[in-house]
Amino acid sequence: MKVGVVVFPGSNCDRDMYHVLTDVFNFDAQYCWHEKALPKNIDAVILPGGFSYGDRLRAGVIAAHSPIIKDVKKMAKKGIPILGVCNGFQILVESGLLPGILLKNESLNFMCEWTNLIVENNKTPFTNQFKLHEKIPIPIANGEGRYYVDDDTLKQLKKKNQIVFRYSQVINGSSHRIAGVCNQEGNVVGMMPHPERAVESEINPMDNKPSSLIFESLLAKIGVGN
Amino acid sequence: MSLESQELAELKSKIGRDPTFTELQIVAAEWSEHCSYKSSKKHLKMLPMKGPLVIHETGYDSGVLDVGDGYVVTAHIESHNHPSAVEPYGGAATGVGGVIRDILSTGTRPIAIFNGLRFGDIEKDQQARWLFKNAVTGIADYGNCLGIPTIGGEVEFDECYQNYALVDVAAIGFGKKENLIKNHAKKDDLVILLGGSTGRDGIGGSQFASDSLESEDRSAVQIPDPFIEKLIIEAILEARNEKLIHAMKDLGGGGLSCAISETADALEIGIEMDVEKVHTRESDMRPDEIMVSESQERMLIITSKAKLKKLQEICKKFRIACSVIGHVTSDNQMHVKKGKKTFANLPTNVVANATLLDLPSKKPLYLETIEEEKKFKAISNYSKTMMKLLASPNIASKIWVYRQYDHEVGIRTVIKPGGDASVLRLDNGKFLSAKIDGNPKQCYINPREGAIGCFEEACRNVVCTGAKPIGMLDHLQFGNPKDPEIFWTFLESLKGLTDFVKYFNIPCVGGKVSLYNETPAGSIKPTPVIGVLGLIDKNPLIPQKITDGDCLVIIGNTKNEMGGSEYFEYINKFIGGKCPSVNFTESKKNMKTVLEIIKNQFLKSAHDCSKGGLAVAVSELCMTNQIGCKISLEKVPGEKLDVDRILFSESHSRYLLVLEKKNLKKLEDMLKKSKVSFKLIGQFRGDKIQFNKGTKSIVDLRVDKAQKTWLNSLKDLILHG
Amino acid sequence: MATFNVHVTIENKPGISDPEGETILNDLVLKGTHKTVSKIKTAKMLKFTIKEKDKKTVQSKVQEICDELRIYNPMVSKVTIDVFDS
Amino acid sequence: MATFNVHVTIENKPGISDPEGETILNDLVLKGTHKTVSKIKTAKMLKFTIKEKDKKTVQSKVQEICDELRIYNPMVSKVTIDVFDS
Ligand SMILES: Nc1ncnc2c1ncn2[C@@H]1O[C@H](COP(=O)(O)OP(=O)(O)O)[C@@H](O)[C@H]1O
Ligand SMILES: [Mg+2]
Repeated sequence: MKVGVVVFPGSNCDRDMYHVLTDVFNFDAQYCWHEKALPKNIDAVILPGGFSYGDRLRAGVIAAHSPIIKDVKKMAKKGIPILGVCNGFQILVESGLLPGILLKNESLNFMCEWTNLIVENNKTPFTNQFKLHEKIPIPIANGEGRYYVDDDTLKQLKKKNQIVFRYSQVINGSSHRIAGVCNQEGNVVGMMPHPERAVESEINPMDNKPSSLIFESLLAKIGVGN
Repeated sequence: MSLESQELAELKSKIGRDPTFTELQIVAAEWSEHCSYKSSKKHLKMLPMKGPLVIHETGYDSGVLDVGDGYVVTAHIESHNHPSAVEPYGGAATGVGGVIRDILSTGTRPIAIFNGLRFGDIEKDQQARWLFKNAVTGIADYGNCLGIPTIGGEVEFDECYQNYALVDVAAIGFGKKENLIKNHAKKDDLVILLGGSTGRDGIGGSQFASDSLESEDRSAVQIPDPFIEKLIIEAILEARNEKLIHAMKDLGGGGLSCAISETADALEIGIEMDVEKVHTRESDMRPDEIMVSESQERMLIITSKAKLKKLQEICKKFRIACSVIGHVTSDNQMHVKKGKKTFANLPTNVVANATLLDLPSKKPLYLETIEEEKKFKAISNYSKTMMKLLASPNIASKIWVYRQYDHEVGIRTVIKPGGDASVLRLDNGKFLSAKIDGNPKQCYINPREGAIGCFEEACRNVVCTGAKPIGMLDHLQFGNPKDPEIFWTFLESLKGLTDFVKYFNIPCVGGKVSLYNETPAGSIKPTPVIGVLGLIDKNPLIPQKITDGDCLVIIGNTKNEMGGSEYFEYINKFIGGKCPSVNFTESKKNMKTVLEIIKNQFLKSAHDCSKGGLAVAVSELCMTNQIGCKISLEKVPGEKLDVDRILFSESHSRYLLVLEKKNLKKLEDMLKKSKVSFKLIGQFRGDKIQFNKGTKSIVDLRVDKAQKTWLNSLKDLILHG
Repeated sequence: MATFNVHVTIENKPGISDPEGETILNDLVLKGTHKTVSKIKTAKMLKFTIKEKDKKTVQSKVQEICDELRIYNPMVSKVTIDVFDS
Repeated sequence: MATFNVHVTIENKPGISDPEGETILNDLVLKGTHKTVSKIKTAKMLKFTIKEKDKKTVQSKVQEICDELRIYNPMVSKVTIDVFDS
């Protein structure tokens, strides 16, 4: 089963994501350059973190106009699982695939630290192996990671079960402590924290099992191999 | 820019005619201290640079170490002091960019950044605070955008840096040995400039770095563009994989002048180039301006005609400009034209090799009396003194800094910043540990012992993770070398480092000299900064949580060496006293022993004693583990000393080992066998940091209170003044 | 065709917090000696140089660019476009 | 005393590059359908609300604040201060 890792100019977690997909979870992963079309037979798409276009103007906004986004939108419509991590989340939001916006952290600084997520929706292709409200130790690393939605949209998100992850405590001023959301259909998920940095015990100072479930959920959804 | 009169005379006699204006500018850039090392080069030769793991290649700016299984690690250190002192954000950021390109030019992928930051007294001085804050943001914005983790460093404040800044940046690269660029070129190969456009920014930068900071030269301000640097990295690594690069050099100080002349000289070729082919930012630039511009984010590549098209395609993919600016000739001349007209035509060996100086040196007068101590007021409440130290900017946790740096991108960071050295995993299953350290307070009191101390401290930090030191980087930062007293301190430091390198067989794999670091109030203190790389074959010592009943053992002797200590300088406001000195035999024995013990995998953690002495080192263990401890000061091995000295002496070669009680016997047996000086000095339990002497309580501090102060004081100082 | 300078100012919509402005006000300005400042808001400006036949065209073109390319995010920001003769 | 609005515009000095503006121009605007834009420069704006006796005092006070508190670095940026009645 093929997973596409989209690479924009300035993506910098693409190689990390690729390593985790292939070496840790045995997916058949493939880099997809932003100017090319997505392969037709792709089973899932991941937009990794980084600084596409140097985060200029606003994180994610320039990449959201990349040619490949048209294909990503088509795939989204078809119900194919799509995950945006960090800058990938910012791009999904700026391209209108997910609601809300990511603003500068309240501290005004880049924040690289470990935190805990709480799973709020375990029905998505990336969370189906979690128990509801399960805790995930995971690192964040972002400067524009404060998720914002207005009150009406927040109500909608709650109603439609679109909040996927929340921080266990206030860290950057996000609306409702939101760390990740999905579209109404649930197949497009965006999250600020970096699961690819947390699945290997060697570099995870807490517990790598919960983060692994994000990838195992995808495995459960699309299967491995041919 | 200009040459001194005897240099001009020399140039004339070497080329047998008057130089043109453009030639003068080219030579002035290349013969600047920054590019030519004219004051230091003669002496730098004393530092041994060979070793079983060191790989030497023509034309490299970085050191290369063989880490086995076909892999290499590259490393380099640089500073960007002058630019950072006037524009801390851009100066620090472009400093990162520069050292990264040094790593890249060997053909390895940069995998880690270190930064050493020094400013004036941020408690009093708003300017210092501004410099510090913006330098940190500059490094963060640049490194984070590149996706190269900044995994460690150090921060220090001292009045000698008032209105000034030392921003040191080191970088590490990793790659396959077979992918190293073997610099070579032959006649008619193409010379290509790749990356950002050439502009007027940064004109005169290297000269600027070689002058004292009076003439705030505006043109030396450089605007960082990490995005283009990131694209350059990816493009170059792709070109490397396709074997499209015959020779490569990054553009740094001195711009094209240096890159062209040094490359040609190293490869024993000539280069003919046309400034009209250089992609410029402004349309009306003169040939000399193009030649000496220090615009950032540019690389020089030599390749064959046949490979050009492929290289251009890669550049196009990554949307970076790539201009063929000239070609290789066989006449060993650097020939600069504009269209058909010649503006400079010089022998490359003349340009690239300034006449080296042999500057006079003389022991500074102040050193005669510096070791004399003053009588201090007795401390009535040590707990209070401890709190004050934990809050002091030099000792307080640097989490406010390293939290702003993405230190995990690349998913190699096994031990993250916050402890001693940081550790990266490598693709061959081994681990690389690294740390940089400096100590100008000690180097001021004794430039030789001080420099050795920095070296040993960096080794200790690396050893605490279980790594054997395999290479060092030195960065020698001093004031005006023409002052014989300053030059003497430079030589002393260098000699000290050389001794250490020889005794410990840790080769110097790279370095940098930065002179003319002068503030309006005079020269900075001698500030060598030493980086040490260590290799771990199997298991790094990842600190485990300390729990109730765990034992604390100290290795090494505590001596009456208080000179340059935070206790003297911060608490007692006194500069002087005896500088801690490293006993080489003891140091080697302790290092070896600690490494052996770590291999046996029963330690919970190891931590070195440095700034703030035993008291601070123990507190750090308590605070990061949120557990109390009870220490008996009378058990601490070493000279018989007053309690303040036992607590705060910064003697070297000391390690704190934490282990479960059940392993104590095993440890003691090993330590006895290796004949190191050691003692069980206490146990962890409860929620207080307690130092006792006999039955008398000396320090009694709540861990949570101490931790809060230690973690937050730097941030509070920056944010709220 | 004439050349025009356009200032595009992007700022938060009312009601959206501006931590940066607040920080500059509270941690810098009010800590100093200048107590007469009561508010600071940050904004981002893009200065365009554009060739079009007249001001009106410029205004509508630039508005189009801002909307289409999401130069500002309408959820939190608003944009003001001022056109000047060059 | 009256209340004034002040726009403080901070931008890179002429001749100093502006990578952000270039990226917005080349990778966003010119990739779209709008080819008449020839340049984009970014700037930062701070909008002050301040109470002083007259425009002139406002002008000099705000200049003082910007210099003293290093709101901008004169090495790289220049600052323009426009005062408006509130
Ligand atoms: N400027 C910095 N950038 C990144 N990490 C830093 C910086 N300063 C300090 N650190 C980290 O904080 C920890 C403590 O630093 P330091 O006090 O210099 O350690 P030591 O005393 O062991 O040399 C180390 O892990 C170090 O890498
Ligand atoms: Mg240490």
